[in-house]
Amino acid sequence: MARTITYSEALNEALHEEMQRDANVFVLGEDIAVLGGLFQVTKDLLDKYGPERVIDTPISEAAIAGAGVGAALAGTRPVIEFQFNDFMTIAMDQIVNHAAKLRYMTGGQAAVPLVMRAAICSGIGMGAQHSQSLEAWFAHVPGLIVIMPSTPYAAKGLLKAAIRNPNPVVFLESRLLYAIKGEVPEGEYLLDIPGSVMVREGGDVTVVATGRMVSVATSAAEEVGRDGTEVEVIDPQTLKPLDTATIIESVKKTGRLVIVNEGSRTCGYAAEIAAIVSEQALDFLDAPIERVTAGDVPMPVAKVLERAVLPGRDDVVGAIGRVLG
Amino acid sequence: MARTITYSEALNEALHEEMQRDANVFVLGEDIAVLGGLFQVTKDLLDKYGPERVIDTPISEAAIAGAGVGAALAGTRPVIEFQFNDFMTIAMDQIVNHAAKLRYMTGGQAAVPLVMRAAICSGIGMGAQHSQSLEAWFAHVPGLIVIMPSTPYAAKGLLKAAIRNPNPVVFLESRLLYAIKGEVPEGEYLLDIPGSVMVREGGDVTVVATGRMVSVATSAAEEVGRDGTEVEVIDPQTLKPLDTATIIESVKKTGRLVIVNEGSRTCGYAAEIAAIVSEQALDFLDAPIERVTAGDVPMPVAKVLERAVLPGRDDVVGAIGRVLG
Amino acid sequence: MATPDTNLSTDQQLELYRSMLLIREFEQAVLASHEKRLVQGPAHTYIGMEASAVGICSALLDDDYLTSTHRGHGHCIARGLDVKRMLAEIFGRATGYCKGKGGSMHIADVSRGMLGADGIVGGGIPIATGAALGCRVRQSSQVVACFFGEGATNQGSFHEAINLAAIRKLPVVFVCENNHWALSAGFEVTTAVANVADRAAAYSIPGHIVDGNDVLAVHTTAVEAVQRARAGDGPSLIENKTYRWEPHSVFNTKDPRPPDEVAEWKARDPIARFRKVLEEQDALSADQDAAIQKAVAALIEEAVEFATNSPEPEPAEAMADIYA
Amino acid sequence: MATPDTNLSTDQQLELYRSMLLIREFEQAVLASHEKRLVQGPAHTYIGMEASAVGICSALLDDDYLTSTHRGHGHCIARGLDVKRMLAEIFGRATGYCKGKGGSMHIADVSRGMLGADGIVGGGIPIATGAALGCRVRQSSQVVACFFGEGATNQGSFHEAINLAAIRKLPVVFVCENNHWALSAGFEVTTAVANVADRAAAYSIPGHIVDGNDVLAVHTTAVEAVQRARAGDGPSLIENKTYRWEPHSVFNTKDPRPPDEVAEWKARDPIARFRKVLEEQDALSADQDAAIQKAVAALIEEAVEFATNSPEPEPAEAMADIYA
Ligand SMILES: Cc1ncc(C[n+]2csc(CCOP(=O)(O)OP(=O)(O)O)c2C)c(N)n1
Ligand SMILES: Cc1ncc(C[n+]2csc(CCOP(=O)(O)OP(=O)(O)O)c2C)c(N)n1
Ligand SMILES: [Mg+2]
Ligand SMILES: [Mg+2]
Repeated sequence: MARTITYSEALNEALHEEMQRDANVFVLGEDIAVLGGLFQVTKDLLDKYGPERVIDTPISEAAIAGAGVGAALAGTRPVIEFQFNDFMTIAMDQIVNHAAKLRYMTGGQAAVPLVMRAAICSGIGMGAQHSQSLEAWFAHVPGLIVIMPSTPYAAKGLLKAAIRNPNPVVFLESRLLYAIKGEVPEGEYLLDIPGSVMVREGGDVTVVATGRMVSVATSAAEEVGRDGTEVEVIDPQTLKPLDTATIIESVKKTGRLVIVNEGSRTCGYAAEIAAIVSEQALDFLDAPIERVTAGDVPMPVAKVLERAVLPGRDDVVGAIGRVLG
Repeated sequence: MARTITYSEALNEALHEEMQRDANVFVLGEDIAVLGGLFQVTKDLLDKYGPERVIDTPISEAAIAGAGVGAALAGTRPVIEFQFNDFMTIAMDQIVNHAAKLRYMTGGQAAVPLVMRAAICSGIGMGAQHSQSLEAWFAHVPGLIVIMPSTPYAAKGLLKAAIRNPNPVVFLESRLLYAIKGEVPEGEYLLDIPGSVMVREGGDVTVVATGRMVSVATSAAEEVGRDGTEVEVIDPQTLKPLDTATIIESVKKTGRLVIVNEGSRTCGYAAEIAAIVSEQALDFLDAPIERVTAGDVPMPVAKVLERAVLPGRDDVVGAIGRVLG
Repeated sequence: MATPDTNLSTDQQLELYRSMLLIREFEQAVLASHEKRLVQGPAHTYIGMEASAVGICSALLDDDYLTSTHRGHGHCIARGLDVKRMLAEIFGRATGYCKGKGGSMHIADVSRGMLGADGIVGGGIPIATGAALGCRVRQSSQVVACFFGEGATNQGSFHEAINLAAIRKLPVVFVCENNHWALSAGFEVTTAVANVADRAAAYSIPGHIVDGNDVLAVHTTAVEAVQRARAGDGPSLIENKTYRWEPHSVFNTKDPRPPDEVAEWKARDPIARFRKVLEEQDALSADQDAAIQKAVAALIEEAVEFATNSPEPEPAEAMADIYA
Repeated sequence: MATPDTNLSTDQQLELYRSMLLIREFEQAVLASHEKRLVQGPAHTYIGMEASAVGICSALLDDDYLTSTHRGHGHCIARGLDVKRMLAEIFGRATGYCKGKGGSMHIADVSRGMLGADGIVGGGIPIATGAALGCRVRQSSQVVACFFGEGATNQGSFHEAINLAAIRKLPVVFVCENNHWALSAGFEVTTAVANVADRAAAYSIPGHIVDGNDVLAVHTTAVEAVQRARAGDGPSLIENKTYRWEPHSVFNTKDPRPPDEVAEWKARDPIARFRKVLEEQDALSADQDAAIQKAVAALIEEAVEFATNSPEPEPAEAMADIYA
């Protein structure tokens, strides 16, 4: 049996391996060196690779992103960290107007092999400025790759693939996943971009879930499975580019679709999946599509309120019930 | 007959009237005072209301937005201008983490009556950093109101309503619309938030189009109308909150939906409309939904390329043809 | 220690002392409550920095404004917010200032001009500038005090907002609480200047370096800066040199700071120092001190009880207060 | 005028002169082409500022980097980019540096270290800093020159990037081209400091105020700053005081600047000035001058012809070059 490590250990391993492999890979961000990262993803990198490749920055998110862009242009492979997904708002100009577009604007001359890691920190009472899940924004931006791993295995394989990818990658982790354990092989492996995972097969309903919502969807699938309902759970993993074919095929089989995404509802990532299916597989749908998302509301701190806003297992169970009619 | 003025004149009139009416209304932004705005929307305000209420700022988009938030908290009604929609990326933290969320985070204590105007400047070769249409991002953010007027009449009535609204409003104008003329009554009027416009009635296909795309959709509707196809064109005007009922009702009547939006495709505003309809009116759809959007590509400068990327009349005609099967 | 150059009466000075004590005890209660799992979300304590908030806020008028940071409890208490409703907010209760929606990092009391703590480092600086601009537009003589840490001075928002305030001569007092450390990063590792106040020259405004553990020194500087702002002469940048005693937050307890350095700063306890000043002035007897301490303890006890016994919000409350 | 303190040979000085002339003539061609509706999108001309780009770029080595702005033609030419492909780009042609996708505001030649003009005011400053960081990581001795206008110095990106570069002692030379006006706003209306270079103190780096219309003065200062950067001693901030002769751009011709001021600066023409210096050194005869002017005119003529006759891109090209 493969060894079992945590999601954050898997990410940390990916960084160690890639920095070992390629001297042009380096990490940059707040509290990542001495502290090893707020969530310990960059642990021990400073000791191993020294202060010229493991760099604690000022609190300057826009400059961190811009520095990542510039360093990528200058032939290195920076991996930058935003402590919270929310702080990327400060760096949006660099991410969107520069990282994403420089290749195109220069007619293909420039390459920006930049990995932008950030944690989605919902579920622990961090409040409205520390709990957002902004993947839909990034997926809206031509030129970016968007990845959300849901397991330690995916975390490692996708982070390594992201670092080797010649394009700017937004790599979204989940605070509540860091401590979860999963099987991760010892040796090196890379995962595909694009590339989705069929988490669970089933002929009755298709559930597409992203990031931390994959485990929520899986537990809902197990719950309704007790009554004999067979739920197919698909984790897109790479939100952009998206492995559309797997989703369409599944919907053609099941005729029913529930989408589970942690971002707020309006113009969220779930809307894109719904739109794709309503364009490409409408005739196969036997029931209206259901989106299970966070409410259209800033995230509250109080536990009972946060629980009310975030999508949970019961919400998914309810949606599955509704599409089954 | 009502008098005819341009879209930018209509906006300018709205500002004049509101500044006249309420001494707490003031305008802030780059080149808005002495120059009267890059697109002359703030023309003559400086002469009329003086430099304490018509303020040319440094090139500091984040501070402009933050200053708007603070001034709104402190009991005034700022109208800030971003010269290009794209530059709002620099101010996203203030817009998203502050303007949108302060009311909620303070448990309803704070009000942020702030209007954030910006121009979408596609279609004139401005390139990738000056042509984006980011309404989907703003609609994704709980706490914001998002408005896109498509005519001089709407421009004036909605801007006045936005200024009097107690919430933060993102108000997106279109560079190519500034010079178009339309009927605008002399007297004061306000338009509803939410509130959509039935631009054209028809029983065969529903076309939902936003901002500048309303005229593109209308001209496509006229084109196919020559063959007897009756197209219903709906302009949502207020993208958030959205008048969903009008769209659903129309789709229930026509059974066919084309959505025309100028933003890039993936996770754009068209996806949200598609998702809503696939949830609320799926059974009424006689054909797959069609999205007509900009390509998932940064905007190129060369005319032939920009034309290839932007949605045009022929694209809409094509989509109408496809949904009619 | 020389008699400080201040216009404060003895009673006013005792009020500063009481306020500093209240902050200290409040924060101890927050830490103890966190141990009991009563705190919801993060909390960043202000212990060791009390002189800064109290010295600044005592220079403000009732209708002035202030903006705060993730480490905002001290500013709130110095401004006179109710510790009951503050603690209830930190516990995520319906009776909190923000009905449990904001938590520790977002306590606000708009009715008292406290426009909100802020979880975005540097986020409050443009907002304070804007509030001052609003005051100008309303032709009011209000002043805004804007707190932020030294870590925030490397954010673009610091630069943009101070430049804007300076060029418009807006009534803001920018208060940098330089506690020498951000989350894990020391000042010199991240900030290419010896003193934050030296950056004032980049905006042609006065910069003051102040012993931030000396409440009277802070107060005196604040009075000058507030006067200047109110007179229409524009902003100032005050740098209060101070230190936090505790790790960054209850969520971040891994502490890279040298223990010696922490000990050294604890020896400069702003409360003990001020007590000594008061005693030397014969302004505080042992009995008076005991009485103040007792009153403070009672307030804190009451607050803990209030917060603990307050109801959780109703789940349906989650969808209220989004729009006005 | 005294003999300048410079190590440049006569040939090198003549090359500076030629380069300045080429920029001037190129921009005249851009303006003329705009009249003929050949330019696609906006274009911001560099006329009047030629000494700045040429003085700085002549201090760089072939494998150094530079970043530019919306007003980038001068930097490109001073770096030795091909005026044919530049003009083709400005005309939106397939033969342009960016295949017509970037236009005037995004001309780049990555193979020559020209990382791109940039339409976001202040956007290039962190990128230059990052390129310098990349050089450090690769243990290369390359240096980065970073151009921006005085309007950009009020952006947060200016502050954050310079602080980061300073604290890491990165090999960047920050070059502010202070032409006294942003789009319609004068420097003093927006910027709370007398000289941009005064802001260098906020980052403990050298700040140089330079007569930006004196190409040798610019060059000499650049040599010093480049040396410092290459030696690992960190960044410098050079402020070239200069002026643009034309309105902001071909799209923005409403010009609020006082005509007297424009005239005054035209009298300080950097090209005429340098010609005089060369003549006084007996380094440039009337014949030589005529020959250079003729050669420059020929290059421009060739460029106009090339660009005008180049094909438009194929529409399908629109969807290429998004991802590597
Ligand atoms: C924009 C942003 N970046 C990072 C953080 C995470 N963070 C919270 S507090 C902090 C350190 C702040 O240091 P300083 O400004 O000195 O305030 P102090 O905590 O010392 O009072 C950091 C990095 C944040 N909240 N916001
Ligand atoms: C972020 C951003 N804000 C505003 C603009 C619009 N704009 C283009 S150039 C310019 C003025 C720039 O002034 P300066 O930096 O001094 O450069 P100059 O044009 O004088 O060379 C402005 C406001 C922009 N392109 N980017
Ligand atoms: Mg600090
Ligand atoms: Mg300028």
